[in-house]
Amino acid sequence: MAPWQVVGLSRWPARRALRTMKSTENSTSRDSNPPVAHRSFIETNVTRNTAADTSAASAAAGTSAPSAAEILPELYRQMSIARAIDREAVNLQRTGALPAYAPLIGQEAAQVGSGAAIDKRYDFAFPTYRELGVAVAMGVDLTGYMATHLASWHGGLYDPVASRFAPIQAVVAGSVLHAMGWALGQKLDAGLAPVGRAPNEASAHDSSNPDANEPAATEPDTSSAPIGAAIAYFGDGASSQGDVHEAMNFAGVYTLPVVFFCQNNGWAISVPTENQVAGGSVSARAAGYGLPSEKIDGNDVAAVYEATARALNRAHSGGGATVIEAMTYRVGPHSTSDDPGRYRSLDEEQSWRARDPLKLCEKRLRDEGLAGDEFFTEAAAHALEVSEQVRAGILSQVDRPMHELFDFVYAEPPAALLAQRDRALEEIS
Amino acid sequence: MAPWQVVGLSRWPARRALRTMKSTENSTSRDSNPPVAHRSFIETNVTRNTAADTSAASAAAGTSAPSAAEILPELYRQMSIARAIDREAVNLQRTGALPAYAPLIGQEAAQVGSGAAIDKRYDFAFPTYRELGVAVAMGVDLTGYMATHLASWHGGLYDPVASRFAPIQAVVAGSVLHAMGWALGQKLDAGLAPVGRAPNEASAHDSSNPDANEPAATEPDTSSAPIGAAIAYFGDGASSQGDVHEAMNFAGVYTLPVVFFCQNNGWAISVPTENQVAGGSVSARAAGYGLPSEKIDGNDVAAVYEATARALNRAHSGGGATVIEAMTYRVGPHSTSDDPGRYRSLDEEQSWRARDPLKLCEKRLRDEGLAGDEFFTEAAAHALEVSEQVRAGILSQVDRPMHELFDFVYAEPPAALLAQRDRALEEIS
Amino acid sequence: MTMTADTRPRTPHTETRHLSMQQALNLALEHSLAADDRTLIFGEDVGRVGGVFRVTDGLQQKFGAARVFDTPLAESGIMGMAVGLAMAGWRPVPELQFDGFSYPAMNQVISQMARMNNRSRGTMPMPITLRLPSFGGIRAPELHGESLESLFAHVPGLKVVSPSTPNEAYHLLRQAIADPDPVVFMEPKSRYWQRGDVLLPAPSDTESDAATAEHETTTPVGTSNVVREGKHATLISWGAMVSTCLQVAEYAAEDGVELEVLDLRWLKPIDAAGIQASVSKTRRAIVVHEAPLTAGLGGEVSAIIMERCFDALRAPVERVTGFDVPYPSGALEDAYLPNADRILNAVQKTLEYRRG
Amino acid sequence: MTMTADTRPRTPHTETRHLSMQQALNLALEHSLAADDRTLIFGEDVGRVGGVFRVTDGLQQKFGAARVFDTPLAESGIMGMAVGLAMAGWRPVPELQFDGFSYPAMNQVISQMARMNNRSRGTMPMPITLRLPSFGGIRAPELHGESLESLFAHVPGLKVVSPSTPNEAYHLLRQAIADPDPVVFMEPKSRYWQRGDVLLPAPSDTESDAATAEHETTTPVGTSNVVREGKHATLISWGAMVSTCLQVAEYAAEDGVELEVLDLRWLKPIDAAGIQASVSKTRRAIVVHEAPLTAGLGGEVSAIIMERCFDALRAPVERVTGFDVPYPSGALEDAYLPNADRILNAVQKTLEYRRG
Ligand SMILES: Cc1ncc(C[n+]2csc(CCOP(=O)(O)OP(=O)(O)O)c2C)c(N)n1
Ligand SMILES: Cc1ncc(C[n+]2csc(CCOP(=O)(O)OP(=O)(O)O)c2C)c(N)n1
Ligand SMILES: [Mg+2]
Ligand SMILES: [Mg+2]
Repeated sequence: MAPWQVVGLSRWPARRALRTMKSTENSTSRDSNPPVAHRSFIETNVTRNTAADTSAASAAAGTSAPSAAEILPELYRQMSIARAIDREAVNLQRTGALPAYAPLIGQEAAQVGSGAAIDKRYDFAFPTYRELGVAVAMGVDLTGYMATHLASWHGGLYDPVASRFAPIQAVVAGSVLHAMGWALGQKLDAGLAPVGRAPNEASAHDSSNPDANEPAATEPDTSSAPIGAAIAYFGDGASSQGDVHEAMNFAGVYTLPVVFFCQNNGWAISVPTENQVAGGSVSARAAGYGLPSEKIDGNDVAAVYEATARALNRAHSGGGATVIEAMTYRVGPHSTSDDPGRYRSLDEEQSWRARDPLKLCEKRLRDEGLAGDEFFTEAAAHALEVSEQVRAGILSQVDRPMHELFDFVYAEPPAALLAQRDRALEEIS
Repeated sequence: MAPWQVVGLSRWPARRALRTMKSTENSTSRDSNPPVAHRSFIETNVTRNTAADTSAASAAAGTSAPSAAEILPELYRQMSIARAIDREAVNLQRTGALPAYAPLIGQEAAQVGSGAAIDKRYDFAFPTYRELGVAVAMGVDLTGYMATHLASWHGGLYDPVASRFAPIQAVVAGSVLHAMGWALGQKLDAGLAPVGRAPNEASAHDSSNPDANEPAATEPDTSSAPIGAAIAYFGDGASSQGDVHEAMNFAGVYTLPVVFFCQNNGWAISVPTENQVAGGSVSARAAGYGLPSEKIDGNDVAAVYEATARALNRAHSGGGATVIEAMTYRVGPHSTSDDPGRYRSLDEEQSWRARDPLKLCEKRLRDEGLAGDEFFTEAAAHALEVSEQVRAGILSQVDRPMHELFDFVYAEPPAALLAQRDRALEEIS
Repeated sequence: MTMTADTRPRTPHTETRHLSMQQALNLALEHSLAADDRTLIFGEDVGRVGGVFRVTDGLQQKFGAARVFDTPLAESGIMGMAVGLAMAGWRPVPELQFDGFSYPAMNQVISQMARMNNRSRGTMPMPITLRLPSFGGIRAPELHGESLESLFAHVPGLKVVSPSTPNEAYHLLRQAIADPDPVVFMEPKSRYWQRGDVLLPAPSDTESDAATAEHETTTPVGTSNVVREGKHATLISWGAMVSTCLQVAEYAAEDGVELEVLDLRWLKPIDAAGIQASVSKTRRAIVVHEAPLTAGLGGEVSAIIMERCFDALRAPVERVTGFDVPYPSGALEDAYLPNADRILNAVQKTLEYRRG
Repeated sequence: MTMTADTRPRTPHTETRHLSMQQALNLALEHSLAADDRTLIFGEDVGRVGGVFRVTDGLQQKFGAARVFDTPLAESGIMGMAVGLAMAGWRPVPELQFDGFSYPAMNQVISQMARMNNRSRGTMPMPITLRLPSFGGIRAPELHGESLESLFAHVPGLKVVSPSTPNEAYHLLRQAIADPDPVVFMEPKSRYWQRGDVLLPAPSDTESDAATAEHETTTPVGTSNVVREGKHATLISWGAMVSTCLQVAEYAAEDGVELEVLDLRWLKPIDAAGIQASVSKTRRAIVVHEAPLTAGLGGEVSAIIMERCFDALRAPVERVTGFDVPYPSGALEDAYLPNADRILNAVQKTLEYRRG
């Protein structure tokens, strides 16, 4: 019996079939490349939740995800996959197949742990350019994911709506506000106004000015469905951007279901956290907005999973936003064109390699008797298999047809642009 | 003997002569309008500091301003002047002489108290559009100040360099970063690098990469001159802007001599602080940047003066930035085109009128025997006199000549612009 | 490609009302909120107080604080929030209080709102209408008089429109809100209080999308409007400058010069065919805008005429624009803004032009 | 009005070095830092690591962390800080890491840096040079390939320049830094590694302002550069597209068509007289840029030619530009960028044009 079967997860197949994610109707065909997605824990989780407990009360309480210990083997498997694909991508960049790549090595726990806590029925993730591990955990089509690094399509070729994983974002901190806005949308969907008021609360207006009276906000929805939550990924460097401040402030004023998930990986390209984050801690900012926060060990996948689940749960049940700062380390270069030797010491890198998230997880699995050699062999083989599929997917991706330059700029393209397209197609192809 | 002579300030004339502020060489002529500036405490203060104690040690310790009790009568006089001009400006707007005006009524203590603590030898103020009281306290040419509301010149017609008072800023939070940058300039002037390192501290670089070694920053200047400080004015509304966050973060990372002076006057046009500032307090944000902060009674002019002096002192001696939140109230409308009756209650306004900063100051002066009827009569008469001079200055301001459209756009205007100017002058005048 | 709303009244319309542009815009917002309950209005001071220009007056009272609400004072936040709301399937109509305060939001406008449909390959359309009180002429403080149409028109993914009358304001705003793409809606603030007849759809139709759907064929997005016919030269303009151009046409008519006045309305897409039709006829053109000359939209219009009317053209296209200087304080506003005299000078120059 | 530095070598220059543009820029920064100790360099990753393109390589080592330093990751903060430093009498040379990341800084660039001299009536000049790696062509991630010259050129108070060769890069950067006004310096990142001869001032002069002062008369700010003479048509371009145009001129020459190639260099102020001189001679013009067509600077150039060469012109000015779409991913980059074929097509169209 495989060790993870010990914790009652035997209905997960030992070997995951690579799953084809169906594109939605309005997404475009992706030519000859079959999508590759690791079958994520979450989807299984969703199924389980639904099967095990469909009572409204349970749903209202938010996530009823399994405990971290229960799913630790699965988290390990996902981290292995993320790492294997990451390694493959670095190799592909060296051989020239990818123009550039931003490695995640060292951050597998922060990404897989948080991604695994996301409930795709309700939640939506807003990634940066380095969230491969989240994509793995959420079951995003990984060839479509890698398309952004392959320079096929800015933002990727997966379906962001169906994947609950926004297009890959190149602007540092650019999507943190989107997460906040999306979260407001969920609150509105629940029938709540941004600034909540009890239905019959007296108006604050001057009673001498009857015109100024404003009706009470829509009565809060009393159904027990959880409010969907947005999870915004950003780095220590991104925390310096004004947009992060504006997003946290809006989220506080409006009590929005957002998880601000900062991966503090020690560096923003060549700038260390101490020269980036005044006061030294991103999570310490939260108190200034009246928000709860957690500073966690970002290399402990169980800790990350649990903290994220707690924060999502708070959001689902109307408790508003949370700031999580996952302390981790970017073991590799910023990107394949970066040389960390120019700005940091090998010692520092080595000391973090000792805290490798996969090794830490493996140790716990072994120490607690949750997994043994057989499991790790299988996990490694599975990771290799997935990464080879992704590699094959990358290598077989076809060029984008020229008309795609024009196809998606507008939902209703102006005639002038269509004319420009037609002229261009004539002239160039 | 006038009451303020009791506290040893008898060398200040009981009646201040209206002083003409000399423009610097490169500022333009201001036609026929003589500048009007209340002779500020600060300039007297500067004289006094210099006369009383010129030792380097004392200078290094930063401001050696008089105590608030000593100068309370003077602060009262300045608040009276600010209020009188404010009232005059509202009247002038009603009669059509000013197109619009943003009243300061209610905020005299926050503005005069902070402005009086500024040491113009070292410090520089960065105002918004509502800092008349600071301008009074700093001795800015008040007709030139009002020129911005008169729609003569965006930014005002005083000399910002000589006045140590930046051009009036229309962009909410726009100048907070300038204060931070100006403060960095002072730190650099003192021979310090932005991120301070002890001269012989070992390089953090990978020793395997000799190229990466970087020399230590310039050795800190050991002279005892205070580091000049910037004081950035902004409102509760402005605190929502990303620029305020970026400024505080930079100031923290670089340990910059800045005082972030927030006048929390309860409202940003129609939006109350509770719907603006998540967590409810701007000063509470400071901790997140590792900065000290003070939340003070903004209607207590002595408290404001003292807190500002403390913060400036900290900045002068290398201690970095401070956030001050002066709790006050915008008793009037946002501007002359605003109608507060549409969004707030008369009760609220009345309750703040009871905490009128001038009345509070008067009470203390009388209670402590620092001033009596004679003083208040004289102060009122003086305020009226100054406000009438400002009024006369405003009413006699001449139109701006058309060539000024072009004169200051560049320090070295391109030939194309000069040609455009010449054509325009020909065609239009 | 389907077209959205018509800016001209459909038949039968049952109501004509005499409204200021501010009132017409307010009514368009009310009807749009009623027509689609995913439509949201937000921005600084748009809720309780109804906006500094009162364009959103009464809407929070009518539709509640979940449809119309105040935001904190942060323009990047407002536009980033709009993008997120659109990603969640809402139809946001944010207001930025003044033209000059769109600068802090530029990143969210250009790199996010304008590109999300493209980035997501059409799965995340951005039916956002950014309402932006625009242009000068009201003796306002600094940065309250900017003309940003050229900047926005250059951004792929945006549509840009500016109304010149209350009727245009009503119909173009409804059209912009109904459009599935991000539209920058530039309101000529100096015209807010000018009144005119507004032809409204039948009251029974105002609350349904069907009311706007029927307008689709006559005035699609990107159509300009000949507001006065003429034959000697074409004045091309938009926003507040249209009424100045109409005034100039009156003056010129006194001297027997018949000027055609073309209200471009849509600044992206620009109606190149409409420009061509008019200038092919009049053979002379003057483009008028408030924005500075260099890299202003007048250059684009001039280039379009170059490309489409080269043979017809009898004189170089004249540009009468703001100068290459920051928008000035009230004291110099009249000197800055194109006025009748400057436009008439250009008309005369154009008419008198003879090939050398 | 005095002019600042010359972009052409002064006589006597004693040194010619074969450098990449990246090296030439690095040397210009070094010499500018040496010439004026109020000059500061800062930005994301410009210090320790010497910039992501290594343009500031070694400068922190040479001048210390008080002259060359890293900032937190906040573009508005960087440009706002630059404004404050200039107010305090410093000469800031900030770098924004990529064109597309100037959007978050637009408010500080447009409403502050570009206006402070005017707002302060000349008492607070802004001798800031914003270094902006620009344009496409390197298969980079999203928002790393923007062409923002039209946007910046529209802003009163800014000057805008882009070099096309290592030699131009050296001299224009020194000139920009010496200039008392804010200059947006657009570095064509696809040309960073292209090499060319750089004519340097005598080594003894590099550290003094006198070295640049002597250059003042020959190539003032706003002067374009005829990089190839011809007589049948003029190709007008700037930045990375200049070498594409030179390539086109080679091809055309094989067929006996002599194209003049004008490197505009300064995009604000634009050298209208230089354009006029060339097009009056060749009577035909094609303007080439990477930015999207609509409201791009090509329109401005076309309008200038309309205004100044109307009689001389034998065919409408052609614009060969990027399309009105977001700058694409590497896969479609070649399709997006103007290439030799598209330019040659336009040349042919221009040459074959006959009045109808
Ligand atoms: C607005 C913006 N500015 C600059 C960049 C260039 N850039 C890309 S990644 C990066 C560092 C980001 O650091 P951090 O937020 O800590 O994320 P990490 O790379 O460590 O994952 C920078 C400066 C960018 N992409 N966007
Ligand atoms: C960037 C920007 N956005 C919007 C405005 C319009 N506006 C002017 S004052 C103001 C409210 C400012 O509130 P606060 O910062 O509290 O200052 P107060 O007016 O209370 O002194 C607003 C929204 C502006 N001037 N600048
Ligand atoms: Mg980081
Ligand atoms: Mg306020």
